[in-house]
Amino acid sequence: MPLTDITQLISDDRRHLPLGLLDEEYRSIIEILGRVPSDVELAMYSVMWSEHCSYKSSRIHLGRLPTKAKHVLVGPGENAGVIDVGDGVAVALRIESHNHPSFIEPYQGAATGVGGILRDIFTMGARPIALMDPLFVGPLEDAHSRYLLDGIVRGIGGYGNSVGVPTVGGQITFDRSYERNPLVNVFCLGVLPVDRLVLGQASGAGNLCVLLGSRTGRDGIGGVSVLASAGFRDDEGGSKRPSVQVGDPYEEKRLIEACLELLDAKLVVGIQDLGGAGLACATSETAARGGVGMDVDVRAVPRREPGMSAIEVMTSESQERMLAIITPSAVDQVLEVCRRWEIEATIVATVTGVDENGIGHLRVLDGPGGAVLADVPAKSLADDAPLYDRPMVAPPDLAERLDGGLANALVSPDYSEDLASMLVDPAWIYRQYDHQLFVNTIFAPGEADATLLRLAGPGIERSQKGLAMSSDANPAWCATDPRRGTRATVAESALNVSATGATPLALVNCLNFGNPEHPQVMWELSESIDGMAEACDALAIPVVGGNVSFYNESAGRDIDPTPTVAVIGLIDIIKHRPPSIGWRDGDFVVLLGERSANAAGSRWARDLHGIRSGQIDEVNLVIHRALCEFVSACVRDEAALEIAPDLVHGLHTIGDGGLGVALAEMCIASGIGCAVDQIVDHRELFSESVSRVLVATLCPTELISAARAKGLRAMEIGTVGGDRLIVSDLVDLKLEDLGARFHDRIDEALGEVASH
Amino acid sequence: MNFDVSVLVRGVEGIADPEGRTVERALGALGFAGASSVRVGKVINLCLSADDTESARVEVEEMCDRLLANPVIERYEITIVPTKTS
Amino acid sequence: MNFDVSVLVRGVEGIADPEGRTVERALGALGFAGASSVRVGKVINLCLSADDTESARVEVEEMCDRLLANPVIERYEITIVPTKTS
Amino acid sequence: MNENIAIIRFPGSNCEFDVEEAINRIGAHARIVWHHEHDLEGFDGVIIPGGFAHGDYLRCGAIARFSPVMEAVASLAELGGPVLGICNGFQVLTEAGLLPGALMRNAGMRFVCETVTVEVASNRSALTAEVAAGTRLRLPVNHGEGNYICDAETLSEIESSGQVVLRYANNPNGSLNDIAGITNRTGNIVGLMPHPERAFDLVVGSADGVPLLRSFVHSVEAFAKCRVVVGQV
Ligand SMILES: Nc1ncnc2c1ncn2[C@@H]1O[C@H](COP(=O)(O)OP(=O)(O)O)[C@@H](O)[C@H]1O
Ligand SMILES: [Mg+2]
Repeated sequence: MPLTDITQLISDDRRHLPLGLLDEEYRSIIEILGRVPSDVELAMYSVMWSEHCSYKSSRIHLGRLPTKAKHVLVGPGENAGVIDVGDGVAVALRIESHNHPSFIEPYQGAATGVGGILRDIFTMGARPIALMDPLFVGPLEDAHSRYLLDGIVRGIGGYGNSVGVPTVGGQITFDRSYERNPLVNVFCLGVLPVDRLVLGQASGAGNLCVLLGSRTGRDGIGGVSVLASAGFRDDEGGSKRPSVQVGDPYEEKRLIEACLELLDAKLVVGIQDLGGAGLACATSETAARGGVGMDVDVRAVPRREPGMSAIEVMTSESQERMLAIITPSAVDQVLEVCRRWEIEATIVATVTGVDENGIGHLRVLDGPGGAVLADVPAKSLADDAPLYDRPMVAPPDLAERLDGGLANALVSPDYSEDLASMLVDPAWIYRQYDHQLFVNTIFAPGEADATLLRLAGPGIERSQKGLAMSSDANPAWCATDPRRGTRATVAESALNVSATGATPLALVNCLNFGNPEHPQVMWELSESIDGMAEACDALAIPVVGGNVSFYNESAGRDIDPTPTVAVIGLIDIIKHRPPSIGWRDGDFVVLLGERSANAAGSRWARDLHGIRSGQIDEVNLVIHRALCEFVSACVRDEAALEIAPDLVHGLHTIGDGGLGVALAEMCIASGIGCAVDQIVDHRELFSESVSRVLVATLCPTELISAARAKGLRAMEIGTVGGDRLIVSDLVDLKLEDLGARFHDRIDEALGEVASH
Repeated sequence: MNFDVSVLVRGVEGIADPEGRTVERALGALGFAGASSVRVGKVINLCLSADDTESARVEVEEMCDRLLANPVIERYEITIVPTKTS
Repeated sequence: MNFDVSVLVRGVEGIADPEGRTVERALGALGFAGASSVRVGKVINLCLSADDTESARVEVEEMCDRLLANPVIERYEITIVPTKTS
Repeated sequence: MNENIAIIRFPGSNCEFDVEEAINRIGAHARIVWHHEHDLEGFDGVIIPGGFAHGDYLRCGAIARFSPVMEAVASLAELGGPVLGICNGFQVLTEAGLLPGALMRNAGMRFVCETVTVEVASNRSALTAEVAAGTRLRLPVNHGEGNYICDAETLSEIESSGQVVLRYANNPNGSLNDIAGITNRTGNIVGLMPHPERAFDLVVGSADGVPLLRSFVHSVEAFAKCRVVVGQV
């Protein structure tokens, strides 16, 4: 078609606009097809080329992250990253956001977030054994934020508990930034025998695609794009299309069991979950990855409601569905497994070969041999979305933002009260989650700096190995300097994992940002990715997966940049419970790592005194790595040796809330106070510089000289005992009061039921 | 005046009802083959003291909007009768 | 014939109703001081094909006794109307 | 290896593997049995594990009790075979009428997962036979509907005949008389909300479930022996 004709055509044909496609994008579609797309084709492009599915604004930046290591079996790009943990066992991990749905309906939004991430994991052949849920909501003083938190936590528990996957950790951040845009990130980890690993890939012309699970309804149509009802012919639309998806953990549980059984029996060639963009996505992605085509019979798809159009069926985001590619000879056996698990299974598509140009076509047919509603190169949907190098610009007031002068000049009349008011016990959250299932949980939430699980699971040979995992984010650090803040976030997460004796193995990230059309947001993203890349490189932690969530804004304000990371690590031998947060009477308190007297960027300066400017200390990644290795080695010895060396009785990393909060948490965990006398001033008490660990020991001299031998700073700062937390000249608090302030904070705010 | 209030809360049309579907399958398995379109909702009964039926209704509607029902995915139906005094 | 069936399932009098009590407290906290004796139950709606209303009722009673209600803690109430054909 | 303890698996069960591991660790042998099985030939004891059988839809345990295997469970119990229901399994046993009472939503209306202290209230049951009354144990609980309830008559009956086998030191769910576990009149059917199988080793926080499970295993062995003897006569 001549260029001028295309231009004319685009300006005449307005169908693409309500679907959220730009003129240039529509032009690309016409060029790919060499003709005007049908309605079904256009709808499929609009969902597949949406930001959510195509990463069109972030892809060029994500390429800078390090992704390789010997033990990485599958890196970014598949449904989940997969890491070899030895002895024929692998783990699959992934993190995803479900932010916008959780604002609209917190219970179902969070619940379906859990459902979605689980499917990403078991689609790789892994049995999900752990979830973590980093959450970000407005302040507890805000009634709507309380309602959202209540619904989100009930939703995660409601789905996770029932589906039978424990939620073993997470984190909670309260900040104004999230008042009208809560963030719900969900991490999942699964275990698998390496030889059960499968990819979301179709192959073999003549093979069949079986749709497993729930019936297709009008759920979340166009959830991934701004598909408005005006794009449809039947215009009474709107009310018929509830965009809220309802999760069914019972269906998902049976789906997990059925899929793992199919994979164990080697009955499937490839398998893929249905998530954003529904069938359009699952069919085009599996075909594109396998370099084949596919004929989809849209009439064959079992429906929950009458009168659904082909567009609705292809783009519906109904939950709890999987697409399995099988050979024709396996049909009977597959249907038998599904029947036993009461899973509906229907053949909806056939794998086809390539055309004379080597191109595999995704065709949507109205019944077998029926009208062709769509016929597009499968790869063009999955891989040919436009890539944008969006404009970036640093905030004009960057210099002011970075200036820590104000924060470091702050003084307060009562540091004891300041410290007490910063204590928050997230137990209110994790008490509502099954965090013990599979009896793997060695360190439950709240017990240590990272969660520690036995590396085991149904069908996995038991071993003495342990898996540590920590999810971390600190938007306040990133708000002023996204690069430095993200470096510190990664560093903190790696140190948390090391503090359980594990060696960090891999990282996944969830990048929650504002509107990518705002140049400042793109700058934040780019800086954040650079910071993550630097830290991961220096700490030798590959990035094996991630997720980008844009358009997090409320009332026109972008949220603070919120890169969430989850680091996992491995510990080889666990004979005893390793030391964790807490100490024993008579211990000495040793501060390992760099001293810092910088209150800038701290929660103390920000939440208590309203100063948001200033940045935390830059992490020296070489020293940080040495610290991680040293701490990990000490704890590992305590866990593994027949007679533990008894060098470390307890430990706690210092991060959010600083040394003060870390000391308080050690006191509360053990029910024993301490007296610390080497803290220079309140700035050192509240500094959030991350390369520091508190260690409780009976042999401070030995510990300190061992640390120094590794080039680390270390000093004794106090002793353990009594029923008060005392920091000379700064803090004097009764343990009882500390405990009450810590435990009651969320409980009192939330009560029993929150209203809208 | 005292009123007996009953509020029926049900999922909006078209939204998935996993509980209803599971009950439907269970009824089928028990041999009740004629049952279909099973949906499960909530019923809330309460006593309310109010000036008159009209103001009772206004108050109950507000209760529903704020607490008893989730407007995003549920619809409610209110019945109000004066309490019989015996 | 087709029937629209509605079954109300409620806790027996005298047995604690934790959900009702919690809702009552929440209503109080929201300022609905006039609400009391709040009880929360279930409503199950279904379509049933049966020969006539009487046999429909017999069948639904059996459903309730066997599955829909737990006699130890619950009572049920059945409403059956012929489905309107439009 | 004589796998004579059946662990019943319903769609939605999720603690079956944990129970299997805990039983294996104390040297006994259990096998997971699908709920569609009609007979329990060769089994001398049954454990109904925790989880969300049939999604816990309608009422916990309401649908599960109709599974074909439940008739076989009832028959075995009738003969005196030890039957243990843990958490969701307890709910199934009450719905099936094998144990009195019912389990309602937790008083606080929230799911609770934590490790709590319970006290053995009676050792007249398969689960507690070898643990002295008054013994305190640390056991995990994990449920949204563990609030035990029954009518006044039943309560006084189970209290006076030593059928209350475990009581919470700090009630997490509002159950009557702090009841955490009960047994039937003959002591062979036991239901409890706490999870003894989650407390099998100090590495995972507690080993206090071991004496309970061992006691249950021994009851199964005793029943098996007496079955053989009776069979021979
Ligand atoms: N949303 C949540 N879900 C589950 N566990 C949580 C959640 N938030 C916090 N936790 C748990 O509570 C404990 C304390 O959290 P946090 O204060 O963030 O720890 P730290 O600052 O030491 O990283 C951790 O074990 C964490 O996993
Ligand atoms: Mg944290």
